[in-house]
Amino acid sequence: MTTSLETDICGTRLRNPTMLASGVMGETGDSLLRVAEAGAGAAVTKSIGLEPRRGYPNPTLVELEDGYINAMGLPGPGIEAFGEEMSVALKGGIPIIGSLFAAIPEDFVTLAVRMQEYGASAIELNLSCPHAKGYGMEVGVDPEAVASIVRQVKAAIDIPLWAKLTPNTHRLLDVAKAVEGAGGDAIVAVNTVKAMAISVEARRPVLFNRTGGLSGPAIKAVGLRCVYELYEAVDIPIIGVGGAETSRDVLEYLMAGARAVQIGSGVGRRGLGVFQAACGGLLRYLEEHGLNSLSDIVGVAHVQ
Amino acid sequence: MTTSLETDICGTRLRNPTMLASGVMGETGDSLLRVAEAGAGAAVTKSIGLEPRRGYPNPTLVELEDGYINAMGLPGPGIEAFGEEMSVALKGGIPIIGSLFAAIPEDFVTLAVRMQEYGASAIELNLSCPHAKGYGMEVGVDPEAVASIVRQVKAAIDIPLWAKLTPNTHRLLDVAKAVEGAGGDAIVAVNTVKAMAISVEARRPVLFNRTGGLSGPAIKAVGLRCVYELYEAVDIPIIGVGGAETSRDVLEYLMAGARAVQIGSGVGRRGLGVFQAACGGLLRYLEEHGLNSLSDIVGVAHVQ
Amino acid sequence: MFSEAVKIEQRVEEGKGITTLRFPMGAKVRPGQFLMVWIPGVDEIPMSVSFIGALAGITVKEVGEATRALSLMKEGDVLGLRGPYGNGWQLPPGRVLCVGGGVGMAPIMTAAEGMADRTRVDVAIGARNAGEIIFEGRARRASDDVRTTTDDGSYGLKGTVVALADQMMREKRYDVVLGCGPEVMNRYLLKACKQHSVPCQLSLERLMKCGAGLCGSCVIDGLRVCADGPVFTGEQVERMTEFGRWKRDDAGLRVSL
Amino acid sequence: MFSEAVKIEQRVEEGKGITTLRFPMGAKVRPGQFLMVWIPGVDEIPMSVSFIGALAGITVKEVGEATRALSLMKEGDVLGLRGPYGNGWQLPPGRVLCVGGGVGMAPIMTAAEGMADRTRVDVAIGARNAGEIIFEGRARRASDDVRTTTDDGSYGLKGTVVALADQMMREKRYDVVLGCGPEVMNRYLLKACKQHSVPCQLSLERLMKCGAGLCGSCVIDGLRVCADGPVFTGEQVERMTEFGRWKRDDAGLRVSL
Ligand SMILES: Cc1cc2nc3c(=O)[nH]c(=O)nc-3n(C[C@H](O)[C@H](O)[C@H](O)COP(=O)(O)OP(=O)(O)OC[C@H]3O[C@@H](n4cnc5c(N)ncnc54)[C@H](O)[C@@H]3O)c2cc1C
Ligand SMILES: Cc1cc2nc3c(=O)[nH]c(=O)nc-3n(C[C@H](O)[C@H](O)[C@H](O)COP(=O)(O)OP(=O)(O)OC[C@H]3O[C@@H](n4cnc5c(N)ncnc54)[C@H](O)[C@@H]3O)c2cc1C
Ligand SMILES: Cc1cc2nc3c(=O)[nH]c(=O)nc-3n(C[C@H](O)[C@H](O)[C@H](O)COP(=O)(O)O)c2cc1C
Ligand SMILES: Cc1cc2nc3c(=O)[nH]c(=O)nc-3n(C[C@H](O)[C@H](O)[C@H](O)COP(=O)(O)O)c2cc1C
Ligand code: FES
Ligand code: FES
Repeated sequence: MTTSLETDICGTRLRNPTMLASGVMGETGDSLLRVAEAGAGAAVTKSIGLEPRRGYPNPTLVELEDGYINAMGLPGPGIEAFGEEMSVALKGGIPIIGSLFAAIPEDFVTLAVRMQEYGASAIELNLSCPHAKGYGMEVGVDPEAVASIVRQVKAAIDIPLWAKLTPNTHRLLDVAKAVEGAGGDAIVAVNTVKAMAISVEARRPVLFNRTGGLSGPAIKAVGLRCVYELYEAVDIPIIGVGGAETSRDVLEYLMAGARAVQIGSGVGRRGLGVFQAACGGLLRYLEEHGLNSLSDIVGVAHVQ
Repeated sequence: MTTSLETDICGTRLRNPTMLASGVMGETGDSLLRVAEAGAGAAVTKSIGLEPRRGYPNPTLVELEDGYINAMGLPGPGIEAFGEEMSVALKGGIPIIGSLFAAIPEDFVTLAVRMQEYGASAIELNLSCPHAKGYGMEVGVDPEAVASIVRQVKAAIDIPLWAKLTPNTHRLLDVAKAVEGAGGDAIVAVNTVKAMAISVEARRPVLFNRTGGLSGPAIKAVGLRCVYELYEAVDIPIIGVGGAETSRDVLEYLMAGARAVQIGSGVGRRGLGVFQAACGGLLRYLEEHGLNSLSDIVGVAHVQ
Repeated sequence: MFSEAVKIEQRVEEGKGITTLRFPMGAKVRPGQFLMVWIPGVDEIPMSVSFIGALAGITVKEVGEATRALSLMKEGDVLGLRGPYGNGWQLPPGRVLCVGGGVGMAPIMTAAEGMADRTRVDVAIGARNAGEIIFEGRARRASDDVRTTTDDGSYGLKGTVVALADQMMREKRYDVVLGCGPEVMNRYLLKACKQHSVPCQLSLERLMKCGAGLCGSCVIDGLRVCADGPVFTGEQVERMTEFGRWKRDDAGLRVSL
Repeated sequence: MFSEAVKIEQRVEEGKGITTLRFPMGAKVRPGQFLMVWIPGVDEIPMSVSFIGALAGITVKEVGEATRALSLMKEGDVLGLRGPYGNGWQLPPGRVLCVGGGVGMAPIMTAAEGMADRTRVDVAIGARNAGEIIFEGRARRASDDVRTTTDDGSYGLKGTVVALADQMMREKRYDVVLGCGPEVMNRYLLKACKQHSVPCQLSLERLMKCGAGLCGSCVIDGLRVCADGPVFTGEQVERMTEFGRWKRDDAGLRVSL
């Protein structure tokens, strides 16, 4: 048997466990195609809503030594126009996961049905964006609200349903259990940590929206903790995200219990080569340790 | 009028706005004395409980490039033995703030009364430690529980009462309002962000307690966000903490709305000179900008 | 990468509606790279670095709200900078023709000044009219053959800068052409270079939000202008189906240029 | 500062219950600094660096659970390291006397080897008995005057290493004495150095949790052994009211030594 990086998230087969995180290069079909060419195992689209949205005016991004703070404000072309992008994206041959945001279950259903028609391999519900009023984490911290969204969307589609959660709550595990109880197929953790930057010279917040979401290496330890705790709380697969850039980071997430790992900020900090570099390191690790597949290491940090 | 770094937190006068954060060098009187000599405006003691506690076995600390993850497990000599340390600490001539942890309001009252007897200038309630079972953040995310603790302690003491809050909840502002409503005199924000580290080679969590609290530069943007939001939510003074090391960091916190800034990890990363260096920078800033006092910059990031 | 706030030390009006702002900057920049420039309270926009060195600079043309606010900034005012971003020019050995249209001279000028040998770099400067010709003096200090052209003939030759470049390629053999200007200029310049079989590099523009290769707002086909560009080779540009035809708006919707 | 996991490449039994573990290590270490050594699943404890260089090493004496587990580790086993922490020795010009008691030879040995001139460094090695004398061969390669002593006279002179050091100070004029060993040895060594008016530096030990200057568990009076030490000057040590008398337990309570 040969070493393989293949992984499976409730029926979605990935050639390797690295995945593009939502919101990074995922707004256009061509970009998603490039991410496929760059070696990612799957790609998640930018979170798409019902209508076109311009997002917030600039500044929408702050660059720190160990990460970014962003408040893009969920810009996007809207579900209608996104069909064209999806048809381009699908040419990449890797699973494309449709990320969605909405304020109420009915809108999530509408969006999910369209995304499925467009050919998405799975739906990722953005229940976790920390900076768009009325969306994301504002619904994602309430287990009942989350259960209701998951239940209704699940009933309307045939493809797997993933829920992306926020670390900005003490109720992470309750929310995850609500997702599982309502029929959700996988948990994605985490979205960004609510944060902000202030300019001493300008004496004001830098971001137009004032607060935003912290991503990158600064939050890796937070994402790892969430994945580790989730692994002991739910039985559905977990996809790790937050500060992963190297094969070592990916291994840490796998050992914490993730079946796959999304990379967002790493694309900006290290370039598109980040996927291939991480996969190369993973292969070497498996070979050096005489392992055939990733399943041998998923969750091993829980065995003592 | 000459430039001054003096600040006032509900009656407690500080020669400058830098303060030692709880848990760092604050377990013994002699160490607190050294912090006073090093130039801090005030020093918070290690969080003290009713009984002596050994804390967790090692590893209790992980060092990252941009911070630490600690799970000390609230070791300490207990309130009885701490009297002797306090009497030494007070020789430093700066306000010593007594930090306390307990599981129920009655125990907080007992501890606070003793701390007041020992000569503490104020009490800081640790409602926010993310890694000690039954203490800290386990009570600190529930506004009612927090209000009840604050109300009972407040009734039992004459010195100001501060509440230190956790960023690991979406209810930060509700908890802060509960503190204010129950008569709390100031808010300290934030304690560490719940996190963990996994060793790929050892295939297990590094910390004995598995999860711990992230501190240092990695969380500065999170602490700033919390202080900024708190400033708009409550009227009582706010003390900022999280990743502050330089005068620029302190200025950011002041502009976000903090009246003073605590430094913890910075003592490990930069040494005890961190207080004097930050104060030097603050003085230069005030002079360069023709300002006489810090009150001219506290909260300015909210004026647009 | 760095993120810093600077005080403007010098403000120079280069031409009609075109202003240079100079400031001390810590970071090292390569010719052709750009900064995300934050005008506190207004906006943050991409600006090519037009002066490299201890007293760095940007040169802004007023076209809308942010560029107007930037143009009106005074000495002592504070700007937020992050970057430098982008790849910058590849300066090969051999003879180089630099072609700048309007404020497109900003990144072109640093390339010309970046050449070790002034006899190996020629410059073609174009603008709509005399008032918009910038950096001619600087160019003459960096090159022995600098020519100018205006659409209305109010200065230098009358005609487009592409026509001028075409003329220069007819006269001399260049190893590479560097171009920056409006997209239509870039498009015709690419065509002219192809006719003369001279490789070219073009600096492109698109709506930029993050500048850091993350948000995807600046893509042309699959390429991010901020991270994969802004300088692209002629071959790359030729393969772009959207070049010269489409751009993306704030919502990521494709709109015609 | 670094944090890394290493594989043990070599295991050497130095004496009875004293084992050296060697491993490749990235970080640069100064003589007298220490590492926090993580034995996965067991504990994390402070260990002086006993070998500096590409194949670094620590030398552990079995005294309890963690040191036993460490002693039993095999080649290929994984250790977590963080550090190096602490100040290390100040090696002045002049003649140096290195005094090591038992496994206290670990940080002493790197100091002796760190001296450029072997004629300027003498070494006094002491232990309870012959089996616990370590690094004598290494010391002879670094110094011309190496003497040994055991409490029971089973090897070298009979007596304490402090008596030996006292004798050597009587014979020669030293510019500094470096000492590391049990606290009672350090205490008497300090006394002897005072009598001979020779400045000394002592490497001290206390219970360490963080190793990084944060938790305060290692303090002697106000000084953190991990961050302000572990090497202190004789004057510093003399001012310590707790030295030789008190230490702090896990809860930070003062208990007698
Ligand atoms: C890599 C890069 C480098 C640049 N360097 C410079 C420079 O050195 N000097 C300079 O003056 N400008 C430069 N620009 C263009 C500059 O960023 C835009 O002019 C500016 O963002 C417009 O902002 P505004 O608010 O003033 O105008 P808006 O109100 O946003 O727009 C005014 C008009 O300009 C058009 N416009 C806006 N942005 C662009 C754009 N990026 N490209 C083409 N048309 C646009 C709009 O469609 C509209 O017609 C650069 C752009 C990029 C991408
Ligand atoms: C800076 C520093 C450098 C050190 N370098 C070395 C070294 O190079 N080689 C080496 O073998 N040891 C060294 N030590 C000591 C070593 O860290 C301890 O022996 C070890 O932590 C004991 O752990 P244990 O679980 O084996 O023993 P425990 O079960 O914790 O204790 C066993 C016995 O040893 C005593 N003890 C524990 N820790 C210490 C201590 N720090 N000082 C004195 N007595 C202690 C206990 O009181 C008990 O009597 C160093 C200590 C410090 C602070
Ligand atoms: C610029 C940017 C835009 C993002 N947009 C989205 C989004 O639209 N939907 C979403 O679920 N997450 C979004 N995220 C969060 C990422 O998907 C990811 O959860 C987070 O950045 C942590 O991963 P990282 O550290 O690898 O970036 C965005 C992140 C960044 C940096
Ligand atoms: C080693 C360590 C121990 C700590 N112990 C306590 C404690 O006992 N009580 C408490 O309220 N906070 C404790 N904290 C949290 C700090 O007081 C502070 O809130 C946090 O570290 C963020 O600030 P910093 O980034 O400046 O360290 C501890 C932090 C560290 C690093
Ligand atoms: S501007 Fe965001 S990717 Fe280019
Ligand atoms: S061991 Fe923590 S301060 Fe020294």
